[in-house]
Amino acid sequence: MIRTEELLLNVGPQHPSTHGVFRIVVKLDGEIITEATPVMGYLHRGTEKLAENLNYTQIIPYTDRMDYVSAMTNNYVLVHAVEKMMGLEVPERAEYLRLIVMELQRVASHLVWWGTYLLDIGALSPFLYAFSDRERILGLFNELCGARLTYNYMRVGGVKWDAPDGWIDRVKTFVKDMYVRLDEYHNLVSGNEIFLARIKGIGQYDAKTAIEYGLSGANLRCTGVDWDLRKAEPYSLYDRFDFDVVVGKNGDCYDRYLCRLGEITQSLRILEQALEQFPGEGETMGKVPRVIRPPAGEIYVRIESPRGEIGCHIVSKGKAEPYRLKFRRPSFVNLQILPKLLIGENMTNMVTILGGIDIVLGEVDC
Amino acid sequence: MEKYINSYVIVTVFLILGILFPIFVLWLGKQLRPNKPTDAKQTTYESGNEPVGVSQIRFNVRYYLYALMFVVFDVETVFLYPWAVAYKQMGLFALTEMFIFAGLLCIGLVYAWRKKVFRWNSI
Amino acid sequence: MHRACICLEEEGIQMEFNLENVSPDDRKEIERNVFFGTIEQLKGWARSNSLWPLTFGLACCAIEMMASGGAHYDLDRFGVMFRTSPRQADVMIVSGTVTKKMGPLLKRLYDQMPEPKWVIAMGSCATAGGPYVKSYSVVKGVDQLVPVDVYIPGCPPNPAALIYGINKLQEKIRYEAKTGKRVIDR
Amino acid sequence: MSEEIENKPNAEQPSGSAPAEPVAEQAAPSPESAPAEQPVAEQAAPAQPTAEQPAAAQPAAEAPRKETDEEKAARRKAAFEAKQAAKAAAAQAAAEAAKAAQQANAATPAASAAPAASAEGAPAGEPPAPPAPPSPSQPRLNRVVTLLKELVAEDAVEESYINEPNDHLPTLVIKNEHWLQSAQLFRNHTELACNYLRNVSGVDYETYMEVVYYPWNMDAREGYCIKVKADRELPSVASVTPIWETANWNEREIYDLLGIDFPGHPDLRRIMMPDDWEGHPLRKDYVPLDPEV
Repeated sequence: MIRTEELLLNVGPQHPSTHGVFRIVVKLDGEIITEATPVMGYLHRGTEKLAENLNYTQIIPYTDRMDYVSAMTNNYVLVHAVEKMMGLEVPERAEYLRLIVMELQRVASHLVWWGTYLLDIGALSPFLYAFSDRERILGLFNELCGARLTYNYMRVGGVKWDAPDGWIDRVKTFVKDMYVRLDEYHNLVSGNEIFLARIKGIGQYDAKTAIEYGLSGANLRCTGVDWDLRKAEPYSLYDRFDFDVVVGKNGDCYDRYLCRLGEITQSLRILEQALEQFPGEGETMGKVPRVIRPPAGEIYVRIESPRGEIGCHIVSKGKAEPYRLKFRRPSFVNLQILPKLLIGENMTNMVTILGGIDIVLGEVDC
Repeated sequence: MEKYINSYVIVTVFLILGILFPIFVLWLGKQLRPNKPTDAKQTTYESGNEPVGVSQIRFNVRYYLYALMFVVFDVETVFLYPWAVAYKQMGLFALTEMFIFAGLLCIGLVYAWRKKVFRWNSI
Repeated sequence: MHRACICLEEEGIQMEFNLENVSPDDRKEIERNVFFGTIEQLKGWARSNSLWPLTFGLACCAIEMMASGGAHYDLDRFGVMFRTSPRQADVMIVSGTVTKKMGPLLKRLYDQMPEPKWVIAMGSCATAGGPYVKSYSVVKGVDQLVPVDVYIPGCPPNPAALIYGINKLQEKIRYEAKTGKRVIDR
Repeated sequence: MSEEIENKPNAEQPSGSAPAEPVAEQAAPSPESAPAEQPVAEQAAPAQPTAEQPAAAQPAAEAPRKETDEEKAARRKAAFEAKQAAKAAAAQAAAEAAKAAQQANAATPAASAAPAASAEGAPAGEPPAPPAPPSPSQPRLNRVVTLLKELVAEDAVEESYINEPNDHLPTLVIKNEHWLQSAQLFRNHTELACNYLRNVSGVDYETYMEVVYYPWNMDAREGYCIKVKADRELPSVASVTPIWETANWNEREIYDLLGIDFPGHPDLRRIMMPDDWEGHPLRKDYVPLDPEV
């Protein structure tokens, strides 16, 4: 082998493929990556320190900005944790609204992932398809809670706003149209040989390493492990709907791609059933003391966000503010497998693998 | 005779225009745009942070071989163009001529193929 | 400033082509068809209509910037086309929270941009720290690092607000080209 | 208004003293005694908020309930004494309960001891709440405790209880020096086989530091919560990265934000903050250098 030196390269914070401010220092031999060390913290805003002197209702806007692509699931994990500590009862209608909104958010988040992932791989038009469909969901959210991205919608014990009249039917029409659009996505992209050549067999790992690295969400299910918190540990009303967990086989980028698109169809199925059973009336806010003061103690609650298992660990001293609040952020944990996957790949696959893991930097740096 | 000289005049006019026009456009650009060179602006851009490591390094020879093969066959196509335009008037002679030329290059191609220059990670 | 042949004159100095002895309605006719202006105005007009922003997406505002780049809000109508490298960018849209670790990098990227450059601070995080103003690791407002031209409030500002901000920047460029005075004299 | 302020310091004082007791101790009886305390606190709570947010609530609360101010103050004082007494009693009860639970765990089945402990804790305050039925995961907890006692060390488990609100998650507090061994036990033992580490979080209780691990058995679908304490000045907890790969970045983050050292970690560097950052921001006594910028 002819002796060649290695080029050290910064795929830096300001880079189109890093989905935000994430930097990888890559050692290149020609095109092959021999070593990759990720550097993070460029978006570390210290949410956990701020949360220590905010009461629980004030923390909810901060959870929106943590995983800003799927804000509803962050809201829910904090609110669910506090309700579990205080043993509060959430009225039926509020629980239904929460579930509908979370599943809509899952579809919107997967659309963002799908659009930007194909943009990374080189296909420019799917980005426009995905974002125009997502605009419809954002329109629905805008109607419901007045915001497009950071909703601040859920409260301890219920939800803030009731669904405006006619909103449920608009969601129904959206769900019907989305089915059609989803088939369009499949024939637009999923059969394309160039796309398959770029994605099949890249970034492959088996179930054991996935569990070893603590991955969760589509990154774990793509290796065949049937672990979806909505089915394994049903929270909210998920045990009332029948949907199946989309599981892949050989754990490469293509299976992660199919898992996530499959999850969109499952979310749409849940939405259909939830919209049927949506109770006509009922109040949206449970009986909650004016100052929310969970009893002293500790709790760790986890739910299924589009990126994986998001957990909320609260240590409370009986005061109105949490003594310590820690979020288990799926993107932060899923990212640990990146350096291992990049060894021996060439540079173009680095973008595919990074996009396949689907990270959001607000959540990685928290 | 005039027609003969005439065609050369056209060629020279095209030549002059071809040279003058880019120079004029570059000059116009230089006049219109502000020119404030600062040393911070000259630093190399590496997506935001200081460039780490040296960039002039010895990389694998396969890139050079690949480029060489490309240049050879690119020049071949440049010769084919004028031939393709006028081979009807030149008759059989030009045809055999071009076949010999292309044949030689094919031998070169087969040699490179056997030497596994085209397989990417052979070296 | 350079003389130009057709009715482009320097600021304030009238060309030899005097308009006094022309009758008022002819004058109105000329005004309607002929555009008088300086080269600076022409440059300002050209620059304002082809602003190429540097994709500098930091946090939630980046998703709104992408949404405004999408098909529904479509920034391309204003000649705004996202460029990834500072060398080919005119405007830097700082969308998201600037942390202290990101500060020097932002300053370096700003320096590496060629000269007619502007900065839009999108969102209340970039304007003044936003909800993270008490945090230990956030720079409270990007104007501590780079001179900012347009501030867009909102957290995140919806795409219509971003488009309004870009239009305001375009007006500012044309205004500065027309009067030669900077909008905020620095 | 003076009455409010005067009330505020001693309201502060008990909560100030509360963290002095080891919270784990207090967490144990508090779930049982919490319901007892709850009615007392409830009744004080409505009065409390007026003290808590004097400005906002004050005018509203003042206007309608002018005349009952005196009795309210009196009731608040009474409630305050009651709480004081309950806390003192709970403290000694907790002390005996812990000792009793310790031997009880080793010798007799803990099920009877647990209700006994909670029964003892309760009578001091309100009439004893009915002893909570033994939680479903109690046997699992005892199994783990006995396993740890045999295989790792006699005194490995400092404290073990069930965390009711967290759907009966068995929680153990393991000694710092035995932690690495017990982590290997959790990972490789056939019965426990927790191959998935869910969450690692560091907590700073002013008097000591604590790292909380949540291992999870992916096949049997059951998990535990393990807490390891470390002292405040030079906190150091054995790193479990060789056992669970997930802990790599989690520990780096805890080191970066809380300053807990993890010997045995492959490359312990700062992950979130810039490398030249002094101090660990998530500590309670952290003072930022340049608050204004």
